[in-house]
Amino acid sequence: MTRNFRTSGAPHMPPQNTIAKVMLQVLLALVPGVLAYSWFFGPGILIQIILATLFALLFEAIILRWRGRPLKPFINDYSAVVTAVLFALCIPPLAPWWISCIAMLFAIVFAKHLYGGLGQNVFNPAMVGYVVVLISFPQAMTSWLPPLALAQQSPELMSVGLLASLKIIFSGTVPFAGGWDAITQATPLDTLKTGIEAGRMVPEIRNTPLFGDYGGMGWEWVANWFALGGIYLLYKRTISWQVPVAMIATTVLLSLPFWLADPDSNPFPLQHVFSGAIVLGAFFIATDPVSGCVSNRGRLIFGVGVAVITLVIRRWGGYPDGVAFAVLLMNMAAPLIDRYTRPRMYGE
Amino acid sequence: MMKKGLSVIRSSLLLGIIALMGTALLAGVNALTHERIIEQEKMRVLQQLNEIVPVDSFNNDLLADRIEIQDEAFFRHPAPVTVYRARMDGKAVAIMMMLTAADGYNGDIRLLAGIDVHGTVLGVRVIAHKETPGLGDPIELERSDWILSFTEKSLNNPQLDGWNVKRDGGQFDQFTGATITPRAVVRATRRALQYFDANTQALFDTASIKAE
Amino acid sequence: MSKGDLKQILVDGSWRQNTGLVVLLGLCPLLAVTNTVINGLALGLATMLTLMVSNLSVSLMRGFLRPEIRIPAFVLIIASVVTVIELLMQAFFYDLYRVLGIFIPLIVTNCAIIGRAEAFASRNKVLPAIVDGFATGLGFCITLVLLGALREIIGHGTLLSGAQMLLGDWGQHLVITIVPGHPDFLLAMLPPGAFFALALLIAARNAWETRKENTQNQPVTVLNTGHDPA
Amino acid sequence: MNRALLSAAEKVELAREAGKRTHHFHGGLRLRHNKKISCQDPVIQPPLPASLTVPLLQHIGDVAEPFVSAGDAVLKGQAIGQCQPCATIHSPVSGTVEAIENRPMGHPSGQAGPCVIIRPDGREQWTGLTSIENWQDANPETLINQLQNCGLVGLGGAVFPTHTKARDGRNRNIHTLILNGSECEPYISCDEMLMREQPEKIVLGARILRRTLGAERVIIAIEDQMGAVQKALTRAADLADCKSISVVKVTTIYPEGGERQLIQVLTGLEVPAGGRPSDLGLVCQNVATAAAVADAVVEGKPLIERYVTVTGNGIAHPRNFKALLGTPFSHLVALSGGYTDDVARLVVGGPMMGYPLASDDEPVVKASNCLLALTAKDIEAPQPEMPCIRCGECARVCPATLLPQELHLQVRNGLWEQAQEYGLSACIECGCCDFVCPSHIPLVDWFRYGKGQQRERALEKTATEQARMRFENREARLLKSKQERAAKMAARKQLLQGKAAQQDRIKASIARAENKTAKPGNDNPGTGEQGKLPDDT
Amino acid sequence: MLISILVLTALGLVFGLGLGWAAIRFRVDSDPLIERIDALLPQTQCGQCGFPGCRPYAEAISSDQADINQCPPGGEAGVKALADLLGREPKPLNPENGEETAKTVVVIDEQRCIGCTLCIQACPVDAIVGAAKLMHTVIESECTGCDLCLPPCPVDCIDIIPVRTSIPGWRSPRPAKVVLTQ
Amino acid sequence: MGEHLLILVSTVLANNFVLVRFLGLCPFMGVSNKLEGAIGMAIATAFVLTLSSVSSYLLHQYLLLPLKLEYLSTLSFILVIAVTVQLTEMFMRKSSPVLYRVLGIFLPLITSNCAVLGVALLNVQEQHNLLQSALYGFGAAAGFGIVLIMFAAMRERLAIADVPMPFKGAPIGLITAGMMALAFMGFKGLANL
Ligand SMILES: Cc1cc2nc3c(=O)[nH]c(=O)nc-3n(C[C@H](O)[C@H](O)[C@H](O)COP(=O)(O)O)c2cc1C
Ligand SMILES: Cc1cc2nc3c(=O)[nH]c(=O)nc-3n(C[C@H](O)[C@H](O)[C@H](O)COP(=O)(O)O)c2cc1C
Ligand SMILES: Cc1cc2nc3c(=O)[nH]c(=O)nc-3n(C[C@H](O)[C@H](O)[C@H](O)COP(=O)(O)O)c2cc1C
Ligand SMILES: Cc1cc2nc3c(=O)[nH]c(=O)nc-3n(C[C@H](O)[C@H](O)[C@H](O)CO)c2cc1C
Ligand code: SF4
Ligand code: SF4
Ligand code: SF4
Ligand code: SF4
Ligand code: FES
Repeated sequence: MTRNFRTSGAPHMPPQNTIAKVMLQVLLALVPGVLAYSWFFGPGILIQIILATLFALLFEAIILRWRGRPLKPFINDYSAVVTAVLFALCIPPLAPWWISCIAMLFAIVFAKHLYGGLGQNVFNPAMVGYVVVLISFPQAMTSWLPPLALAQQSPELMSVGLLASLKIIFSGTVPFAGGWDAITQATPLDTLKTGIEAGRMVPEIRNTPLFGDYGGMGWEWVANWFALGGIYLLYKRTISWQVPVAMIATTVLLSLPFWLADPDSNPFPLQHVFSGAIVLGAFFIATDPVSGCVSNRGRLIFGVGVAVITLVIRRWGGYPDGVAFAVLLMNMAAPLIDRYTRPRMYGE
Repeated sequence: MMKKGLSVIRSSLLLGIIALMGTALLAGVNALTHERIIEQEKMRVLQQLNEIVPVDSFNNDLLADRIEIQDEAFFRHPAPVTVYRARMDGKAVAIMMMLTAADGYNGDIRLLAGIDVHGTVLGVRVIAHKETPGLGDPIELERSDWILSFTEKSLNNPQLDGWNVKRDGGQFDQFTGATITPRAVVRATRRALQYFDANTQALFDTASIKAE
Repeated sequence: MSKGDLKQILVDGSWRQNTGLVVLLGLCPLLAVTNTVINGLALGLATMLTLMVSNLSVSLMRGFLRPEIRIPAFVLIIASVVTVIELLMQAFFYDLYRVLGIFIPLIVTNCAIIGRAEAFASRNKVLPAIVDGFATGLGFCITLVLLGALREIIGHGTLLSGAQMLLGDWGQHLVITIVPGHPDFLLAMLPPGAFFALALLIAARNAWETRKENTQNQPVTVLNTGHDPA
Repeated sequence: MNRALLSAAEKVELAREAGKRTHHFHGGLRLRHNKKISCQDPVIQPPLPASLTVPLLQHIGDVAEPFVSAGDAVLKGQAIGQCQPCATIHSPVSGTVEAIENRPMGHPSGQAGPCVIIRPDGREQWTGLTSIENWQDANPETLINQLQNCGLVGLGGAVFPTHTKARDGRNRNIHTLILNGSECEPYISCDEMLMREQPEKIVLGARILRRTLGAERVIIAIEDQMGAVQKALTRAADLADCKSISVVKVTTIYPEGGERQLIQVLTGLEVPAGGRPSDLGLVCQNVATAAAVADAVVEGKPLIERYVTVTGNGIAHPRNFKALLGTPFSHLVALSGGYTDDVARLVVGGPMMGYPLASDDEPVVKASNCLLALTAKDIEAPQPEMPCIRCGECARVCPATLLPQELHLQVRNGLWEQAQEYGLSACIECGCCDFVCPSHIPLVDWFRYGKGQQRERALEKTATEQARMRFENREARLLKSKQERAAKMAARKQLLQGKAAQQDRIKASIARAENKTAKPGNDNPGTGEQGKLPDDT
Repeated sequence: MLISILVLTALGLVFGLGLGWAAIRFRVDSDPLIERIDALLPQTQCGQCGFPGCRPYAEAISSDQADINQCPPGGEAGVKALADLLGREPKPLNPENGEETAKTVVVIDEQRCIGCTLCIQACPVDAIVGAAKLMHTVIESECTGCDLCLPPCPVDCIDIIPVRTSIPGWRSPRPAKVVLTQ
Repeated sequence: MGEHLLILVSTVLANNFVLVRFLGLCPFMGVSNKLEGAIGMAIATAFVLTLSSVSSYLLHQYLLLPLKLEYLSTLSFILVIAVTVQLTEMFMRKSSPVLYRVLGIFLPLITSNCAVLGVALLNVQEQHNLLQSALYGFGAAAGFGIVLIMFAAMRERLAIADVPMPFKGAPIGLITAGMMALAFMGFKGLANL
């Protein structure tokens, strides 16, 4: 009896893991942080996530069509969704809708598909989108909401509900008397930075209700929940430990001597970690496999680099937080780092 | 040997000749345009000054009639403040102070503040700044009219604590999301007024005219 | 030198071998001064003038130059021309001079100019050299203007703002508002926007050229998932 | 202690402690074992098939030259082909040679190659066998020759001629022989069955090989899931009263059966890149090889049969056979109850490293340890191939600590120098990277392709180098002969024109003197300077 | 004004002197580049590049006498390697020099060979053995496939054949392109 | 000390010559296809830039200023630069022919790297002293070199990426440069010079 069979190279057990599974894992890990975010700062963030996702998928579909690529496998891989969600988590919850639109245009079309699409981009798409809108529309991008609890306490601030959020995001106008000034406030990092530059002491600045136990009020908890998600990813081995550990450890170690030397004009190391985007960045953004380093040593360098640049920008630069820039700058350096950190091969 | 030496000399001669022709041309053009360029430079400063003080309200040579004051403690900035004095037939009309505010968001903001002899603001203009485009730049006249809100104000209009941005309890608007920049401009203008108030005499003193 | 040859030089210089879009020389002014059309135009004209004069002089001198001093000699000639232009601009277009700043003297180092001197003028007679200078300059100028227009429209929603600097006061009325109430899109004005705009311009040119080349050649829609070189 | 920094001698010293405790190697996978299904029934010897196809290439090396031609009668165990210095090919049965022709021959390429087709006469008549009864006293060289004559090759998959390895080992001061019984790929159970059923033979083979190599001791490495096997092997070793054999259990993790990985597990040392285990004083052989060695030396039986597992979800009754080389797989499949309905792919070897068969007509060869029939469900991929997202999974599992994601791009784009630098040649083609890649890139296929291309390039380079040398030699030779001819001609001429030449010379010197005086400005016309002039211009 | 002219002229003179001196002082004598170019050529020695062998072509490239796209046996890959070495843009092979073909060798039909030795003299790499009036043979492993021995053969007994591949010489194929259609 | 550090930080990061000030773009785009070439170019430029920054400062300070010939600065600077480059070129051709080949036409074109003349002119504009000029030149070259080398490493990756047809080559290179400029925006305000 002779039978003929289809052939194909070994191995003959196809991988069960898929790109979609990896991306869904990341999205799942973001859930606690996102919930905490909307708990502390209102439902605006959820609207932003939905908006950004829609725009991301729209641009992904358009550009795939233009490039003559099949839509289905690339839409279903959820990578665009990860990009969109991570971007949405970086912008003020009440940013007008076109912010997402422009950012996703740059993230998906420029940063991702002009480089060849999934897996080939050199820069982190979400961060490209974020930085583009940050430098183009600084006003919209610096109008942050205070934590709900604070807004409800203080007389001069209004808290913003779901309907109001929708209205603000889609009309771009504020339905309250007093305009933006009545609902927005500087972020803790910004307050700290401008405060220090105005010559005030850190303990004094931190005494304002905007601050919590170690980070910003509300922010520290959001960061905690993101960290939890990050640990889940670590456990699942979706991300490797090098980047988050290097990044957080460097942040602490580098800010420690400054703080010890002059606690009045330098924040406490933990405060650095738990304010701004360090935690989100360490677990979800700097770990982007595509635009990061491939070797373990390279990842360590990458994480250290992001932390150092972030602190430099926070301390001496013109922006209150520098995670996004730091990530892009290290993206730039990643191919070079990769060239010089090839791991030792077996027997070498 | 000979050949090599010759070629060296030949190259240098050629280069020399080209340099000679180029320089000759340049020297000629320079001679022709020199005067006009200096004139242009002067014009530019004058133009800025005239935006604040009407041309027909004075008849002295503004650029020549200027002094520099250095008072780091008061102005909170090491750069000297240039003061141009406008006079009508020798009578004091107004001064214009070119001063620098150090406390902008991204560093120094250079301002020109015109104050008439009674201590009323004739006008303020921002000459140079590094504030964030889109956030801090409404202090430029090209972007918004905000800077005009100083015109006609004086030290008692509003009262001293009114010389602040609204967020600090004062009278001047801040911009959404950016308080630092307007705060810096308001403070610098207030300082200019205060300095004028305290030193009116000295400021108009002809004895201190710098020899040009 | 026939008419056809001159036409060829014109087409080559201004389109086929366009310095900004194809040869990628002279990029610095191309990116630095093109936040408005007028800035671009002004620098483009200055560059064009320089190119013509320098090509002329280099062509005149082509017989004498020895290799080791060729480049210094070209550079000297170009620098003289540029300084003359700089002095004249300073005297007659002072505002423009201030806006363009260091990029006027830097016309000297616009690689395109020395490139043309080296590649063309030092090997050709005077007339073609001048035509080549004109063509190259024209191509460069057009690129500057296009880029300026792109950035100005996207960034400000206007065209020809600042025309008074080039044309005197009546230029003020030339400003065209393309998109009224345009919220400034700062990216287009900032350095990254300059790079992006030029990239888009070159890509558009590439797309145009390839389409021209193979109109009958239908692009294939089946493509690999990734990394295979075409 | 950083083992990577030790000197070569220190490493050899350390390697003597092999097996004392186990270590880890980088990466690897824990896979579902799936071995039980084929271990239920005892091994059987299948009845003779209607005809056997014996390929003339069953080892690493060149194709063997056949000694027989169509129509010849052959005896069981008779040598029918050989090439120096490869392994001999023997007839597995007695019968008639039907033909010598190109047939699909169980080669990974799926290509046809020269095979001897034998129709068995059913008498199973052996040819005269020469055994070495007193192997304990035999000269190792005799033993090695015996291995060569018996056609022994490594049965662990690489089919490298055993005598070559042994001969090399003798020159390299081998102290430890490692018997590889850690059959790490899923499904395959032939080595396990062999160790269960014939532990004595393995121990005997181990002792012979130890003597052949001059090694001090033997380690038999088995997986920790093979409980019964350890007992059997230890008992056999005790029976043989052999203290130098130890049985070591290693944790089951793929691809620990790979020689380099096994050595790392046993010694904590890595075989140097580009080197061989013998650099550490080790030699690694498969347990089945050892059993075959015992047969070859003690009984004089050449390698004509081997244990083969026929298994997989596509087989009705998976089991192990002791099959004659040349038996068509279809024969074995029929004896295993045939295929199930949804069978979709046939693989020789395991699911990780095996190669696919286009047809079950192909024969069992020395390398065939397993026939795996997979169902459509087994090989169905949940997603098509996508671009690499550089997730690094592949690098994490790579036992050679390579960066498969980078290698893949380099191979794909023909960046050969970079691929070399990134260790393409160190890839053991284990398939771990492939198995975990969420983008489903056929990484191993790319690496196989890349390695082939690199080998090709290396060959081309030597050929080029050779051509250059031959060209230059020829040029030099031609030049020389031309010069010689010219010199001869000149000599003849000179002889003829002796006088005239003398006059010429005088004329020339007068002219030179005149020249000198004619150039008054030049007061130092150094002769050297003038002599150089022609060169300068 | 006069000063300025003088100053710059003097500068020009000084620099010209310096440059002229340097041009002599740093003149390039030998060119190790030739070796590196030669190493990239296939050493087929076929002369299709228009030079009598690979090395002369390498010399020509190094002195800008020849372009990098004239060697058909080297093919596109060869051009690319040269372009990389020399920092130039790769370009397609010059069709005037011939086309890139599959690698071949030649065999001598021993029946027809009359032993004239003409082919031996033509072979640039001494790949043909034989003596006068005796049958000649090509050493297949040493033949570069340059075909230079073909024209001189008076009886046309030399045939071109593709390089024979054996199973041990088999190489894994390039994995198929995965095609995803819309 | 602090001020000198500030000059370096400013020229390398905040006001990076290539990405922020738009100087030296032609070699930036031209010599970045291969990492090797980029490193060579970076070194050559660092050498030429520092040298010419200093020499043009000296020229300006001790010749042009005393003689009131500032209008000749462009002309004389470019002459100094051309000569420096020419000497470097001849030296390199002699000592490293391969590097010389790799840098190809770009070595003489360092002359027309506007960064070089730009540094000389900016030194005058910003009234730097000798040390400051040297630092400024070196910082500019370091900033140029760093981004050039990183850019080259990225371009090696881009060369094998599936970039859409019209964007292959220069356009994607420019997009990348734009992204780099975007990232460098983060250094804004770092050194308020
Ligand atoms: C990137 C960035 C740039 C900024 N630039 C300015 C600026 O130029 N001028 C300014 O006053 N505030 C600027 N701000 C905002 C200040 O940090 C601070 O939030 C604000 O001045 C406080 O004003 P508020 O109380 O109105 O929010 C900037 C903020 C960010 C994040
Ligand atoms: C990934 C990989 C897995 C292997 N697995 C086994 C195995 O399970 N059992 C085995 O005996 N040889 C295995 N080998 C072959 C061994 O590396 C080695 O060649 C063999 O044990 C040497 O013995 P032999 O020459 O007797 O075949 C494997 C090789 C590789 C590369
Ligand atoms: C003397 C000698 C001993 C060898 N020993 C081993 C060995 O123990 N294990 C093994 O897998 N390969 C062994 N090899 C095989 C070579 O390392 C190599 O795999 C083989 O030559 C095939 O090379 P290729 O696949 O690169 O053509 C040996 C080769 C020689 C010549
Ligand atoms: C652990 C992890 C982190 C990721 N982080 C990012 C990110 O920061 N930004 C982003 O655009 N995409 C991110 N992605 C999604 C994906 O890698 C990204 O869309 C690719 O860069 C697109 O080619 C991430 C994916 C994973 C698995
Ligand atoms: S496992 Fe696959 S997708 Fe992940 S890095 Fe490796 S090759 Fe790329
Ligand atoms: S197949 Fe090669 S690259 Fe892949 S895991 Fe195995 S050794 Fe590493
Ligand atoms: S064409 Fe022939 S001779 Fe010329 S370089 Fe190529 S192989 Fe050598
Ligand atoms: S045998 Fe013929 S084809 Fe082969 S190398 Fe010699 S001349 Fe060339
Ligand atoms: S124009 Fe600046 S380097 Fe070419």
